[in-house]
Amino acid sequence: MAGRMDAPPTKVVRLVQLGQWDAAMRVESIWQCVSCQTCSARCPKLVDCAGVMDALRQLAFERGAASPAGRAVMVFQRAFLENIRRYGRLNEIDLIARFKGEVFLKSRSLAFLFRDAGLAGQLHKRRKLHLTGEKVRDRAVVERIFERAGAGGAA
Amino acid sequence: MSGSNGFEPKIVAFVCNWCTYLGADLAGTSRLEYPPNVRILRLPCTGRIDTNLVVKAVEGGADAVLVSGCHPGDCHYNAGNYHARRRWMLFRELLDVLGFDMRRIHFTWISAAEGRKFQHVISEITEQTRALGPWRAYEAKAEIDHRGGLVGQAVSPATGRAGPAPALQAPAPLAEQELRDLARRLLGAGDVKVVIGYGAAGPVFVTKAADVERLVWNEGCQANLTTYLKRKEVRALGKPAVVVKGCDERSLVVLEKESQIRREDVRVIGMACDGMGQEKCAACDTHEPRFADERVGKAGGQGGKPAARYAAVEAILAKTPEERLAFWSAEFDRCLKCYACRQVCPMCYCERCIADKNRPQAIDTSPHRKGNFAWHIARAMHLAGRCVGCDECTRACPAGIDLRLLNLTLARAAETQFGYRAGMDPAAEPPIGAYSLQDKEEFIR
Amino acid sequence: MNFGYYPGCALHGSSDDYEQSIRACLGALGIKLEEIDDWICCGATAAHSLNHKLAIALPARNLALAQRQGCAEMLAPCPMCSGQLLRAGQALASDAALRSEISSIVEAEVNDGPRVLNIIQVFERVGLKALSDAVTKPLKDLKPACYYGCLLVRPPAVVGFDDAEQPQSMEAVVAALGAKPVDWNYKTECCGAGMTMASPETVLELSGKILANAAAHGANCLVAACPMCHVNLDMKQAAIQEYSGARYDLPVYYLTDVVGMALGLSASELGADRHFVLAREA
Amino acid sequence: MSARISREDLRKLVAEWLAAGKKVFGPVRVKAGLELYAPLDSAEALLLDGWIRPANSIKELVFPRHEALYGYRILKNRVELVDLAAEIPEQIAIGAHPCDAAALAALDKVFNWDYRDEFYNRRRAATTVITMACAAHDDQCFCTSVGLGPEAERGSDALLHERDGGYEVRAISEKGRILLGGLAGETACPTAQTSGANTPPRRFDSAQVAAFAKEHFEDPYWAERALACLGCGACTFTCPACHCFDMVDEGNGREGVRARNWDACQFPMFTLHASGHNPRANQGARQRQRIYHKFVMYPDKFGEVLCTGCGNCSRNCPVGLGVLPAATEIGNG
Amino acid sequence: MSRIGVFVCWCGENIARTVDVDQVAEACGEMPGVRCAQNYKYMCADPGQAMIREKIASERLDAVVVASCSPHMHLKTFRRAAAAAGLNPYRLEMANIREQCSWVHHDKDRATEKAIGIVRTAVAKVRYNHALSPIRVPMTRRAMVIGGGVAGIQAALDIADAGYEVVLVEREPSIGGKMAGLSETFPTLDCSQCILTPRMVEAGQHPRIKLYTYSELESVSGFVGNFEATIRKKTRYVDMAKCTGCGECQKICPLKRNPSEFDFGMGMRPAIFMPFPQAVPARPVIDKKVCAKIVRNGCGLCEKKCAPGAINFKDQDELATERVGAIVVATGYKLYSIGREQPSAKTTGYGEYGYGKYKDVIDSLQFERLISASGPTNGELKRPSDGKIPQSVVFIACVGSRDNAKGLPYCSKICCMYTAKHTMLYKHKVHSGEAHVFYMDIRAGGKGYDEFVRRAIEKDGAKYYRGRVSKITEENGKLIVRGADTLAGVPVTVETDLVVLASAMRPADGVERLAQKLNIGCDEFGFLMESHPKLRPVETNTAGVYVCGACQAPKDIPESVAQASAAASKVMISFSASELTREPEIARIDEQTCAACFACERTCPYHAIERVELRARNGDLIKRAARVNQGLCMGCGTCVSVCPSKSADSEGFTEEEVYAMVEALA
Repeated sequence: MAGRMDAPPTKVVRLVQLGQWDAAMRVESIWQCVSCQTCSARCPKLVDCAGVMDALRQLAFERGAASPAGRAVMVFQRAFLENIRRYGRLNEIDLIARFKGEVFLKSRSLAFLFRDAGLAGQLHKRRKLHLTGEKVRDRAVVERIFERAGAGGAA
Repeated sequence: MSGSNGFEPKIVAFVCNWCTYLGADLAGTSRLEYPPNVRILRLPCTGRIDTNLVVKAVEGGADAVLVSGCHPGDCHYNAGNYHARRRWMLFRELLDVLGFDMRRIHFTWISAAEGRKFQHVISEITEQTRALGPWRAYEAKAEIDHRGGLVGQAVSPATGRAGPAPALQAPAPLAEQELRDLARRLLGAGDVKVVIGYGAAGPVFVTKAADVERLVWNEGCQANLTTYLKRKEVRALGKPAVVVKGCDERSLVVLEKESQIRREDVRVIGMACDGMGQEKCAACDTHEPRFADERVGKAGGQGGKPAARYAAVEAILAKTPEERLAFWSAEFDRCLKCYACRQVCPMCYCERCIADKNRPQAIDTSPHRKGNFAWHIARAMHLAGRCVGCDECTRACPAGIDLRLLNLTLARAAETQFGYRAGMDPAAEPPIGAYSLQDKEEFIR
Repeated sequence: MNFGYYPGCALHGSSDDYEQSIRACLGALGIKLEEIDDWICCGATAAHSLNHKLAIALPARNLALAQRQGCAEMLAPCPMCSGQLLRAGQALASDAALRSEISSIVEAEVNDGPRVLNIIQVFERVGLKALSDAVTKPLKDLKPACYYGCLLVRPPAVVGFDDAEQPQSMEAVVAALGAKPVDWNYKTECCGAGMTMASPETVLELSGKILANAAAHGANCLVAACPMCHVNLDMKQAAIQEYSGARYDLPVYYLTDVVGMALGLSASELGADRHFVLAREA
Repeated sequence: MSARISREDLRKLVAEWLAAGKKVFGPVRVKAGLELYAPLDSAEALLLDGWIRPANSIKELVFPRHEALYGYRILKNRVELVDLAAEIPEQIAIGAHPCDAAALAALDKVFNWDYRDEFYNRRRAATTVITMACAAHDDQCFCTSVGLGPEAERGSDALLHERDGGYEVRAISEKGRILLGGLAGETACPTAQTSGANTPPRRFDSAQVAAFAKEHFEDPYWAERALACLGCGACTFTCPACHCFDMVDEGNGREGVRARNWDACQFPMFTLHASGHNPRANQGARQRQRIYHKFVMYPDKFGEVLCTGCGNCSRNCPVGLGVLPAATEIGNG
Repeated sequence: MSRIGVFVCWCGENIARTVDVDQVAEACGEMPGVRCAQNYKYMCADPGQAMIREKIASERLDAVVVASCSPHMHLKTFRRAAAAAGLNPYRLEMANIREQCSWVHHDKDRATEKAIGIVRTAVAKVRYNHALSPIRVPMTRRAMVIGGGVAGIQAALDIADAGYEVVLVEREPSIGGKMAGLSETFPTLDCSQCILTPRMVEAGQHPRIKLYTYSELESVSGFVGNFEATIRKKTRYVDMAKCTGCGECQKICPLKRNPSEFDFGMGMRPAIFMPFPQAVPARPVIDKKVCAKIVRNGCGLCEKKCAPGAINFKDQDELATERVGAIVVATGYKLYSIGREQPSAKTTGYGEYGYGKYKDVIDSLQFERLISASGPTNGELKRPSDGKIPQSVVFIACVGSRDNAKGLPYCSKICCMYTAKHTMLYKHKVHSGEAHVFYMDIRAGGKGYDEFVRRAIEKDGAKYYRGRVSKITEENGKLIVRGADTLAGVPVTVETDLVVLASAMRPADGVERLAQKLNIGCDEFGFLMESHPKLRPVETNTAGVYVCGACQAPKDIPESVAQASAAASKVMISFSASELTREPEIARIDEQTCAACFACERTCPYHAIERVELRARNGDLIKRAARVNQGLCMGCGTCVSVCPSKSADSEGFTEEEVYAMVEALA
């Protein structure tokens, strides 16, 4: 991934070493990181680069400092968590609807809204489209877990 | 200059020749002033500084003791300080349970370059001790909480001193018959010359197949018979078979490790046991013998609660140091120096006990309080990492001193600090005689 | 042989073909799966990106449920899930304070959770020899590129499985089926994973490279063990081909598909007929 | 004519003695299952029932386990002795058993035979022994086999008999009379003269024990009998009549004390010569010595056995040995 | 009663200013056992010493205490003076009233009181001091050197040239070590073999060097001055005496394609082989794992061909015994073997570089052989896979070194230099080629070293990237190296023909076992421990055993050679007398009271405890006991502390002495 990044992981880690948190959390790379863990696995000095990326994303999320391009990622992940908070398990249709809807509201991009829409039919054909997602029985406990973990208002 | 009360503490410092002594010399060459209350005793290495010496200094009226040597990795003799560190860890646990004032026993690493550190350490210890006042370690009022005491005392039915707690489950008569048959077979075949077992009134030494009916197996079989393996009168009888329970068997592991027996020279008859109603039985996890050559019976009971193994230690640690010292003073004041604890212990096999060595007399022979503290401290330290918890010392003590608590203290330290339980794993390295670079030293300045 | 079973959201969602495959294949091997009752989502990337505590709490809840259910070993076929479960388990094992905090958060005592297994480890439990003996239709013509992706082997400290850089365990399984795995270079490269939705171009580019390398090394299919990888390589294959202009038409199987086929199960029994790229009839 | 005292009054009496600065020793319960003779810090501590026999004896009153005899100072080229003699306060043993009291009579002979031991005698003179006749016995009691009984008077200054929730009190010696004054009667309690449930059966004939010991001095019996013996001093130290001691100097090179401590014939070191030779080379010889001393040597010299049948040696032996099992074996013909 | 003399020193004003020396002397005069107590201005000066000697004679003193400075300052001085007066020197003690009293206190009364206390402890102790005599240990003036690389050869030649016999043990068939296989050496680029082979020949022919090649140390017993080494001579199947080294056997051997150990698998050798043409001794050895005669009783051509009849298939391992007084360990290093074997189980080593998978990914020593004029390609650089001359080579530094995650945290020290050398040698051979270097830092401390690296970059045009390589893949015969250029902040991909990994240096195989045999220490990576990193860099904590070369830490040739000469000179110092005198202040064990628990044996840092059996005249075993080996014991006294019966005691600090001191404080 590093090739596509505005700042390679070394630079992100360097910023963190220097305590320049604000700069670090505004770097695009943290949103491009796909958490493949390769950097962590290869670092000779045991730096958990992927973990650093996680931490920065979390920081950016808390401070509302996500870069413009990172917003989509963030919106998706927030939608994901909200989805789990509500159902306990992932409800794909609901997730996609919320995600697309939210991005559309912000970007007004119809192309984005309908991209992949063609897949729906194909998924349906393959019996992979589940319009009613699963829910766990004890949803209240999920709600409480989110509450206690400080993620009550996940979305 | 001196405190308002005019009290000048006496500080005894045991230091190694190569680091701390030179550090003290450097403080001198650098003219770094410190209070003159300290007396420095030079030994080659912290490895040489026996814990008995510290006790002797306290007996002699030291108000605080410092033991100091080379930093880890700097020992002139490679590893003397590592060995010392490990002993100190155990020693401190013991003194703490005895209620000694731990604010007066100090350990440091001071290198030859740390004259300033030496100055600071001595100044601090002197001031701190001045504030504490004189150390009256042996003047505590002997006190025992009569309402139940600290730990209940289960007393042997063999000695009849008190009614024992009932055994968890009466040993099966079947096992007794099986044991006798086995003994008859072993003696008859000439495999062994003597079977050391339990009799109706105490240990019996069966040398003839015809006498096997003398062997019993009942809830009175508390003794750890492995102690007889050290006695020359018994050794003279020829190859023994010894009847053990799972707990007693652990002493064989230690004895073999310490070259006292060769396993092939002893036939071990292991008795499955559901408990003999002793305190130790509550936390027993060795109902079944593990290493025995012959096994008799099968334990029906369930395992003890290992969590409760050290409950007694934790109970006494919940008391204040003053209460602990008062308790032990009362306990030791009853000590007669009859040495039943030593004689009955399978691990006390020295031909000449340190208590019987009189040049020098490291431990006063008199059964007064100092002499009794010194004896029981030395004994506990000698059993550190070796005691298998058979509690024979407690059972044998005619004065009812709670000796098991001392041994448990160090067994607990050995398990928590070094992950070692004596006699459990023949392959495990005993904690004394070994060391680890990772040994804890947060108590060392 | 019994295992606890944590399917995870994907296998109960659009990747239910994977679950179908797992159940059919393991069933044929006589393995029983005991699904964790009322399991919840592991939190996936979103939790560990956004809330560290949640990233431990969600898997911890599942570990606690599994423990309550008395299961000693638990299959979590999705590497994302198994990674999250393993990571949480390790964090809890090493920190008593955290353990008590999380226990109260998730309203269940977490002590020694079950050992979490991936699908390859389940086959290793069966034994390659036993597996090979059970084969009725050796897959002689199959030249798969075994694709591990990221999370099956990384981070090594968490998953502790196979060699993180040159893994061989999946090859060993398919070889036991009579197939001839190809040696290739991209078996642990990332497919784009969680970016399927958020950054589709990333997926097209990364997954494209994987398909290209597999094809270049003579593979006639890919074998994967991750629902997300499967989505990116299979469902998106058409888009990838459009994006890159190359044609691969490589069927992407789950590991359980190929094992099942070798055991004589049909594609429809395994759900392999529900993939996007279907095998050309030989 | 005997007198009676209630339990309450007995405690009151003890409290008076304590208040008067007298040292009072009596049975106390140290912990569950362990009774010892010990100094009473209050009259309430005195244990009046629920026990058979304390695990120690009252010999400590007159022959302490550790006694500093005198001090010394080392000067440049000579040694100076320091008198440590302190006033011995009046001390009273109350509730001791006849087997304890009788032992004091035996010790009196040892410490006043060829040499009058001033340390012993000072303590003995200050001591009054108020014995309590036994109300019960256990399997280890055998006073009747050594010429004593649950109401024996030897060594006692006064004797209490438990009766009807109180005690019959009888003075035996002048000391007892002085201490108890009008409380004590002069005659034996007639009702207590019977050998009832408190009397242990006769287990052996001590003359036969002596005869066997003399005739079988070199017999392998002793070695076999002693196999279980571990060589500790539990038997001798808890025996009311054993009285061997060791002399030690304790000090620091400049000053110190010379003291005597109890010693035990069961210790291998007891007879170890400086040369390394040990005339009692094995535990059999040491066990034999204990029987021999009690049943042969002491009687030869003083005309009575040095055993009062209290059974403490067997009770305290960790391995079930002691006088009783041995004497039962050899003292029944 | 003792007759102790106490001598209180003023040290000019140093002591007398703060301590009332008259009062001290007076107080000492009253202490038990003190015969006379005097004070004097400078006890260490001649008149002071004369006073001590005079009093020892006139007062017939049997012990002396000098109250002055630290024993570390003058104990030897005063003990010599006492000895001169006929008093056993160990009957003299010092009381340190200067460094530990007058110099650190101001209050004269209290300082004086403390000084009296200090002297009192010394007086109490000296009463019990034993009269001791130095322990004399015979010195076998003969050395053993383990390892025949450049360090071992240097040490052996130095010691032999000084006139002592040397036993040189090498486990490979030839001496020469790693250096014999190197191409050229930095920073001078002189030919490695050209400088080493003459030294090898010299060692091989030296009248005082006894060579054991293809041999390993089996065991060592004894102690300094008196080691007995057992050496296993491995089966060679060639009679060294009969063989002329003609080489006919190698020519006729049909099994020629066995990977050459000397070439690190880059070349092939027959089943009967000399590792390289200049081998010393120039005698072949048969590889029993491949030889057809040995494996399946076939072939036997060499035996038939050998004119002198030197081939002996019945040959067996032999054990030889050598008595030596000193041992030098020079076992050298090996490389971190990427992807195959790791220093600890928790590391997984560099699968991403494809070493062992891609033939054209090789390590630095393999590259040395490929580029060496005497190598398998005769100096022509051909890559292993297809023999093509690589037009581009990527060098990766720090493979294993400085890698906490999957390698070793330490710096291997020489890789920066040899990598620069490699780029130069490559560029000199393939002028049009491109040399790429990925590095973390350049460490080139040394004479002419940094200049050398700059030359590689500036003159020979090697491209240096500061960054790590993430992954290497192979595509169509090219290696795709993906890495980072952290200075530019961009990822870099290089298509190349050959990759050379500068693998970390690790101690040679089996060094831990060897260390155990010799009772010397290893650090956590297996490098042998020196006694002191600065002041005793070639000594170990076992007297008489020395270390040099890369077995102690990564180092280059000049350093190894310098250290070898240092070790040799230490050996020669110990050989300067026929007896070794050791301080008698060591441990002893009372065998009568010893309970034979051997706690001391487990604890002794010097393995100085021996087990002995005490037997009666008729041979019956009386008892077992521990005994101190006087040659090994260093006198730390750790055994005393662990001895439950205190049967162990330490001379100079006996239990009696120490307790007397503690009691004197009461």
